[in-house]
Amino acid sequence: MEKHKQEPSADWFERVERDEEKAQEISRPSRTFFQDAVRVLFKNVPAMIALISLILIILMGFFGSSFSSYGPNEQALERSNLTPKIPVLENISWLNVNGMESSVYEHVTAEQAQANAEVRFGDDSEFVTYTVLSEGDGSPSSGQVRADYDRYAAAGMEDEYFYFGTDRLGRDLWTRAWEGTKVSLYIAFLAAAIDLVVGVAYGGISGYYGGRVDNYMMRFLEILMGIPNLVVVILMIIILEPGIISIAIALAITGWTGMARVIRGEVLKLKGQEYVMAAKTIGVPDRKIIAKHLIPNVMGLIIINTMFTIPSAIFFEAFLSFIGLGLQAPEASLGTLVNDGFKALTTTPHVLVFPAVIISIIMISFNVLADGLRDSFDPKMRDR
Amino acid sequence: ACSGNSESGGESAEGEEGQASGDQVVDISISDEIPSMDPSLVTDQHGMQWTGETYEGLYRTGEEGDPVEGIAMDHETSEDGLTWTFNLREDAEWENGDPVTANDFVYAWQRAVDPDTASEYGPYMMAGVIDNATEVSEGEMDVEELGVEAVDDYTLEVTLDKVTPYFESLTTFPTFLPLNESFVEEQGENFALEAENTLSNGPFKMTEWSHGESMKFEKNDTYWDADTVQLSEINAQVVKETSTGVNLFETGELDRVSISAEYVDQYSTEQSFRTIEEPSVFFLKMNQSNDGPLANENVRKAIAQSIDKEGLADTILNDGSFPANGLVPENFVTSPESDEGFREANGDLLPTDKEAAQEAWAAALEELGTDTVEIEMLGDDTDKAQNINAYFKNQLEENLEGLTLNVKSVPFKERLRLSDEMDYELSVSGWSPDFVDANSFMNMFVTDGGYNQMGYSNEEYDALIEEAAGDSADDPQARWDAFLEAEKILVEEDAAIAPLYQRSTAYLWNPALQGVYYNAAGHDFEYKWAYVDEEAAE
Amino acid sequence: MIEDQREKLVEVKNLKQHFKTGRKTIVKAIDGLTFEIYKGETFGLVGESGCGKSTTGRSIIRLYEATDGEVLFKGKNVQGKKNKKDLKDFNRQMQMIFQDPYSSLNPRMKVLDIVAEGLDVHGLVNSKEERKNRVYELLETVGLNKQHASRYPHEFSGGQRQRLGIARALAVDPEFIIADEPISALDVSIQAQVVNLLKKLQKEKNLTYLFIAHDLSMVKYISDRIGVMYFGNLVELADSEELYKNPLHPYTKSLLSAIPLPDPDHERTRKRIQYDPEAYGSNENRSFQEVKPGHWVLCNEEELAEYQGAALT
Amino acid sequence: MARYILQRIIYMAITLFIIATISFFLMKFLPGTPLSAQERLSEVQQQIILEKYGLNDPVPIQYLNYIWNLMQGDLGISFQYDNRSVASILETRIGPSFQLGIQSLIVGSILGTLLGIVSAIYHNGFMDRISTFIAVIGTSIPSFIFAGLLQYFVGVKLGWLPVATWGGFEYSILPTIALMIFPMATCARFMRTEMLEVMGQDYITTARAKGANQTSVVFKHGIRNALIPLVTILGPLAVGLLTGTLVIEQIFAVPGIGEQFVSSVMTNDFPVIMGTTLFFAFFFVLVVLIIDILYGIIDPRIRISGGDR
Amino acid sequence: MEKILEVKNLSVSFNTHDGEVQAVRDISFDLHKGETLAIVGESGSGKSVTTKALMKLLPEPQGFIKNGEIMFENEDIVKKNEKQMQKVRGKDLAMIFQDPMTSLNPTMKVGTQVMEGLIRHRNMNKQQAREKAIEILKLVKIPEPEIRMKQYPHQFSGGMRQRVMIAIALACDPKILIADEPTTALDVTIQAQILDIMKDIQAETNTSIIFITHDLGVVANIADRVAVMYAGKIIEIGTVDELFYNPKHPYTWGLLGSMPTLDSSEEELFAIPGTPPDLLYPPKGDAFAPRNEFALKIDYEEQPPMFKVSDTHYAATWLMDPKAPAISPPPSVQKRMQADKAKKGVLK
Ligand SMILES: Nc1ncnc2c1ncn2[C@@H]1O[C@H](COP(=O)(O)OP(=O)(O)OP(=O)(O)O)[C@@H](O)[C@H]1O
Ligand SMILES: Nc1ncnc2c1ncn2[C@@H]1O[C@H](COP(=O)(O)OP(=O)(O)OP(=O)(O)O)[C@@H](O)[C@H]1O
Ligand SMILES: [Mg+2]
Ligand SMILES: [Mg+2]
Repeated sequence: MEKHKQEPSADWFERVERDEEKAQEISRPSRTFFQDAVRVLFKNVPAMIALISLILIILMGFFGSSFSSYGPNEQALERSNLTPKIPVLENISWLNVNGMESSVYEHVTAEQAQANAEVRFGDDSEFVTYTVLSEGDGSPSSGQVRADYDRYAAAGMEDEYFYFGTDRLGRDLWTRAWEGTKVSLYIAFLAAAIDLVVGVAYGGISGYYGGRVDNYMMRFLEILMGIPNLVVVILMIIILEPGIISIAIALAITGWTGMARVIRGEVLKLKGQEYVMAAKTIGVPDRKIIAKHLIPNVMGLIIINTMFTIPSAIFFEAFLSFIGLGLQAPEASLGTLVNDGFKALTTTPHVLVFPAVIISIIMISFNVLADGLRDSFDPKMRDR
Repeated sequence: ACSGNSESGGESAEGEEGQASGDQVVDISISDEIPSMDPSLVTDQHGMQWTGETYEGLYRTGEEGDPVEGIAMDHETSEDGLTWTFNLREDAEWENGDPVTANDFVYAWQRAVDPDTASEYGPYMMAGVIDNATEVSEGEMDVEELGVEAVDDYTLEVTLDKVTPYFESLTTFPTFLPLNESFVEEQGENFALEAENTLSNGPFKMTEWSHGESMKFEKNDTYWDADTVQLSEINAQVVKETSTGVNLFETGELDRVSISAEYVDQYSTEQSFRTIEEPSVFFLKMNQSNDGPLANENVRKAIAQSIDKEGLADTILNDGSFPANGLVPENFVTSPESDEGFREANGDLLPTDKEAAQEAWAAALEELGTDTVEIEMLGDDTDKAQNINAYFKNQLEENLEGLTLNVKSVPFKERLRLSDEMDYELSVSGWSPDFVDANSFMNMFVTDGGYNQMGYSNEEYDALIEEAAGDSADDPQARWDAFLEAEKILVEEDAAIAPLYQRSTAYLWNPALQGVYYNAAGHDFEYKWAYVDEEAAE
Repeated sequence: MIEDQREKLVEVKNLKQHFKTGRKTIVKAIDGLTFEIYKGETFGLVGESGCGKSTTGRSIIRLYEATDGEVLFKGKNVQGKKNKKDLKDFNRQMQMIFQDPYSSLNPRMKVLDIVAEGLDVHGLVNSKEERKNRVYELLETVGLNKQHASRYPHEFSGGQRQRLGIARALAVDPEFIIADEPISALDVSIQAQVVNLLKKLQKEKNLTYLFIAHDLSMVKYISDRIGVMYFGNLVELADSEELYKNPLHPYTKSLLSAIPLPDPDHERTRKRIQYDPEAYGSNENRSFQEVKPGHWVLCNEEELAEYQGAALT
Repeated sequence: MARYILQRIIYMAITLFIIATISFFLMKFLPGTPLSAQERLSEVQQQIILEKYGLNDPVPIQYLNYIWNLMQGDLGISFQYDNRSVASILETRIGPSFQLGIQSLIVGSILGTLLGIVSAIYHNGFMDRISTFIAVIGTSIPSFIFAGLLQYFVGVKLGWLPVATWGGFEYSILPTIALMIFPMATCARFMRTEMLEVMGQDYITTARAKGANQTSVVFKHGIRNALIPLVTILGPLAVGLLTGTLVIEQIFAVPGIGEQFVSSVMTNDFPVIMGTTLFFAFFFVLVVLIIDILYGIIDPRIRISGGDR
Repeated sequence: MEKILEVKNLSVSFNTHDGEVQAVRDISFDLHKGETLAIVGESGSGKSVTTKALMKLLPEPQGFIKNGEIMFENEDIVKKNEKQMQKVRGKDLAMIFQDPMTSLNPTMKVGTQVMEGLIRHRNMNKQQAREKAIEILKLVKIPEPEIRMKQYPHQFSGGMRQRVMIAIALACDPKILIADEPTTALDVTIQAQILDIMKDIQAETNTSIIFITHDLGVVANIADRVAVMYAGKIIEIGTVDELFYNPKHPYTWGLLGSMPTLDSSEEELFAIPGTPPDLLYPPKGDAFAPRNEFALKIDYEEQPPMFKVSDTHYAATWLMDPKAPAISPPPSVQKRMQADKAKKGVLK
């Protein structure tokens, strides 16, 4: 059918001894399953962005507060509720991080509106600049004046910069936000860690021994799950008194059931795998089968599950703060900060915005990263 | 001696009389569901508020803060001041048409004191005031023995235990409201559990009660003074989140909502912004019962003097509250001889003085023989309280070197429980008077007093209070002096408590809502004379 | 008779294995199985999917606790309670090669550790060095090389994995190996590699095999004797040549007639024999009988006579 | 089927009994009595009150009484609301929570499912990105922030819907939206994964080989199979809504059971806490039962074999 | 015979994380009306990918046709878009898959699945479709088709499911039936039934069949012509007799030799050592070279062209080159060739 272009020379037609060794060669470079997973993960752009964001946030949690000279609990009422002011960025007007507090006053005429504003600022009027937005024609709210109040100047700290502003007590929100991040992450990691240990052990034992043991353990689990976790967490917190450790414990007490079920299911599946049988026929003791054959093979699942546990713990902590069962003042977590800010959503939005953004970034990052991990640990996904 | 000074509803209501115009419907928010509408059982602010509006007692607190005609038209007091005879009006009716008679009072009061009713306020308000109340409440005497008697349908005779100058003011309190015996007995367990299980004789009647959600009070046409009542409907909506309340106010769904510090800055220049000063005083309770550092007077003095109350009131509370330098609030009671208020008379006791505080602290440390002290402070867990707690921690730790203050924030009920068991060191507490008399504050701290709860005991103080209640009860000036003296001992000499601030509440208040009066004791707001003047809002 | 002179290595007696699958439902995976395996032979087990071949293998090696009956290995009962030492001993002497080359190797372990696991458990090596060398040796035995020791299973092809499985089984120097469909998941071109290897090993180490498969031509090629299973029971057992030349049980006949052979001419002329279990009736009054020396069939008296007649001709 | 359900109901009862027992003894550990303001009460009164709540009996007797009453549907009397029975408190509060919960579960899961399907159809396309983004945001931002923003912008600024409180249907819209974001996002994420999984199955290739077009492949063959696993997460989602309602009810001033629960916790109202816990647990086991039945309806493989999974 | 399908220089690749997998590399073959073409070759040699490419059912977006033409009734399938393909699939080209357990929708009634194609391609209403479906199910020997129509796949045994799959594929009288290892998951006895059914049906409808398998026994049973694939290429193609009795490619030798025949004796099987190449890194020369006992130097340098053996028989191995040294096939293959010669000789 096909003609080859160049007549091959005759000596090419010599027999070559077959090299048995060579025939068994594996051309692919050697890579472990994990290395493969990591490689796939590294190619997943969103997951990498998420990972980097997380690393940055964790670093900021540890070192962020050292960028400010104020401690997280240092108060000074004279600098209460300052708006954010960030060097360099303060010159970009739409970012609104110049430490100015802008508000619009309305009245029948601009003059009246300004008068109204002056009442509000009282003694501090010298720090306020007024811009007339509309002169007004005598009808209600037609006169509009924008007042830009230089809070920093009024507080006598023109040269200070509070990147995230301050709260009512005059505490530096930058420091508090990163301290809070640290605390929140700590709670989440702690909860996830307890969760992991208990869940993996319980699920592993139940799945591995199967039969009656499994049956009873699962019935017990179902009953535990029948108690809404919210109720348990709240009861635990009442018993243990609010605090970092008790919140983590309370979260873990209900959290591990999910992990246990997942691990059990997987172990149940894995123990039917022939390599487990092979180990049994060799005489490997149960303990070692669990440790060497089962656990490493559910590792991917464990990691993914933990990744999903962490954001939900952060979520739950925020939620507990919201219903008033969070940390004790003056301790800060992202949850308490968001909760504080929420109350002043319309008046001092900066109190809410920064912790809310951080919490959202953490949550999104963990979720995206966990999704990415799931894809990279799943061989089916890998080929797609 | 019922000289109260109740703040009138608002500046705009003062001066010229407004005219009712537009729909006479008012929507307000309350922060919690009412636990009870049974006058004998109410304990909370909202319950008292609405029993106060749906019932009419012997007297009602009037516009000027003094008792005005209620079911009683007037009364006579016997020579010895122990027998009070009230003449009741004959035209007063219950919602169901039954006349309001002296027997309704006898029944209600006996019911309140009866231990089976398990009323908290019944024995508390009546014991030591009405003859035999203590014995009845302890189950030692029959309820019939209580010193109250219906001479005839419209004459009520009350025998007091001892001379009680403020008894007239007491009669406005919910526990002293009448009850329709046949109705209450008929309802049995269900009495006052739902709107249809209540029976009103006051300016308003409860017509709807959606638990946890809202209540509706409509004008009670059978009320003897119905002509005066202008509002046709009051709706009380349960709103727990301040922001939600503000949003509802913004959209016109509420006519009045209380706001937190955060919103004050935003609304302080608005026409609808209003603060109402209350005779509620907040102070640090210092538990002296155990051998903790607070048993040391210098520690207490140091703590009391080192908090910047000015900043607390102006920046953190930011709702019109102001520093308190004494136990008895400002604008509460005045001297029997002049218009001078209690506060002015007694001056600032133990005001903020950081230097003095540090001196006291140094002395205290020396006495204790240590240079680090750890104290736990009990506080509420509301958002406002959390801020206050954090502030105190900072203030105290900054000013008093070597002090570590551990904050423990707990729900209100839990704080009460811990106080009860004296399981605390420092506690941020507040007190609102139950009747308009300095004694409502002062009798708290006598040795083993019900609310002492901190092991404070000073014989001199006890003697002064005893004297005011007993020997000099009918000598107003002597009483007055005794209270002044006692307060000095309590606050200045012993630093048993550290007064913090007197509370005001900031409201967004629809300017159209007028004629609402604030009461110093009993129920907070009086709507009998309230009206909506849409024109005033413009 | 010839059999008597050979040593019985494994004796399966009336073995039953029932699984509870639901509250009430029981799957009788094997139901009263009896046969022997002699030392040094390859015993082939064939039958359709789900007839209980794997279950038989697994019960023999104690992966399942038998419902009833016994399995004697070198005269000792394998089933029932055992002390640790006996178990270990037993584990050394009997090994298994699995069907699925993908799920039979732990994906998270290096080949070195997979193969050495048996050595570790039974304390067969004393030093790291020795362990490594022993593994290299084993790898070479199965036609792989040293380099492979540091790799992970997923890097190997099916045939190579199957050889790893064999190396793992060989590590403890067993006498008896159960090969559960060791080639059915392999490519045609690879199957021969594994079969050749198994044969070579048998010769070198005097191994005894229980070879389970459903590919009859391969089973015939490798086995000395073959048992045909149908629904948890043996229906026929004979020397392999005998079985192919002279199948007696209708199921065996049907099975043999269904095997497609790589010979177009043969295929064009083949006649299939259908087996209709309903027509055949239940096994209630049938028992496993020796029709002629070494040829057993599940039959009743009537059939026995008929079969014996057929066997004679 | 009937036998199966009966068996499940018995099982439910046992679960509830155990939960009741656990919560009873848990409560006994906690400090606090109905005597909220002890100092005002005389000794006699205190005794009378304790008697009323049966707290004078030894704990085992109290327990037996509690269980006995429970079996008769009597959950006791609230500590906080004088003379009010726990049952009547729950009764008035269940309605709004139930409405919010059901609405947001239904709307959320349907929208989420659709998003997930869209995602799977336009795998890696623009629509996929958008819906994945929505899904991630939805699971990442606390619901109370959504609630606050919705209330302020839609309620106050735009004035389209009531800001808060409880009334007709329109009052339930904003809280429903705030509450449904999480289930929606979860369903979307889950559905996307499941759909992708299903779309890779052999029978989908079979369907395509028959010449079926994309719509028919997705809707006739894909969705149903992807829905089967989705059903399993509806249980946890439904229960998870409890957490949401708690906050959403507070923000939107809805008189629901979640809000009641928080305030009972704050006031140590143990009978109500226990009653609510039991109610929540009952709700949970009920949801699980419903889901199992639903499972059978959607998946013919389970339907026939009688539900023993 | 009339050509119904012509595949020319078809190449199919996949994009994976590790790079491009060249699953099918430049293959050409054609299919005649009414014939059965078997494609054999080991796992991963590209059999399924080839057929999926014919149907344009390659997994999106990784799989793509890199090159080549697929001429079906004078139209190039490669150029058709999805809409046009939907008209072709099921109607002209139908497909049966390997695993009957997973190839049927578990949540849809069997009848509906059979009827789906009828309604789509034949514009039948439900009633007509149902009748037709029952007819086809009868054809594939499903007992009581009326009842079975209303059941779900899990209520069917594996063999029955595969018959349902065949019914689905046959529903619209396709011109070409592609069967991708339709019997691999089945027992030999059931496999034999399925093969019989397929042969019967083909005799009846004169459909062309592309039958994929790696079981040479099955090939011998069903095929008219055979294509042998290795590492993405067709390395030998010819009639079934040519391939079984006169194989030319060493790989074909290996395949044939590795199967024991029932009458073979103790000798060792002819095994091909080593493993197939990784298509991520396809070798420069003949992909089979490293495993080839008879490899020549040139095998490592250049890919062999298709050498013509007869009009119908081609093989891609340098051994066919005139310059190549003469080589005798392994004994088992020789035995085959001789047996055949003997037979033919007898005939002559
Ligand atoms: N662990 C188990 N639990 C329940 N049933 C089982 C179990 N193992 C096997 N079975 C059932 O026992 C029967 C025999 O299974 P077995 O695996 O022994 O068959 P097999 O002959 O090896 O089949 P195949 O050729 O498919 O491997 C089957 O019906 C199977 O479903
Ligand atoms: N979706 C995919 N992504 C990447 N590579 C693929 C994909 N599908 C198939 N391949 C590759 O294409 C090559 C040919 O696969 P194909 O499925 O055609 O083999 P086959 O001959 O049908 O094998 P089998 O007998 O196992 O079915 C294989 O090397 C495989 O790795
Ligand atoms: Mg098997
Ligand atoms: Mg294939």
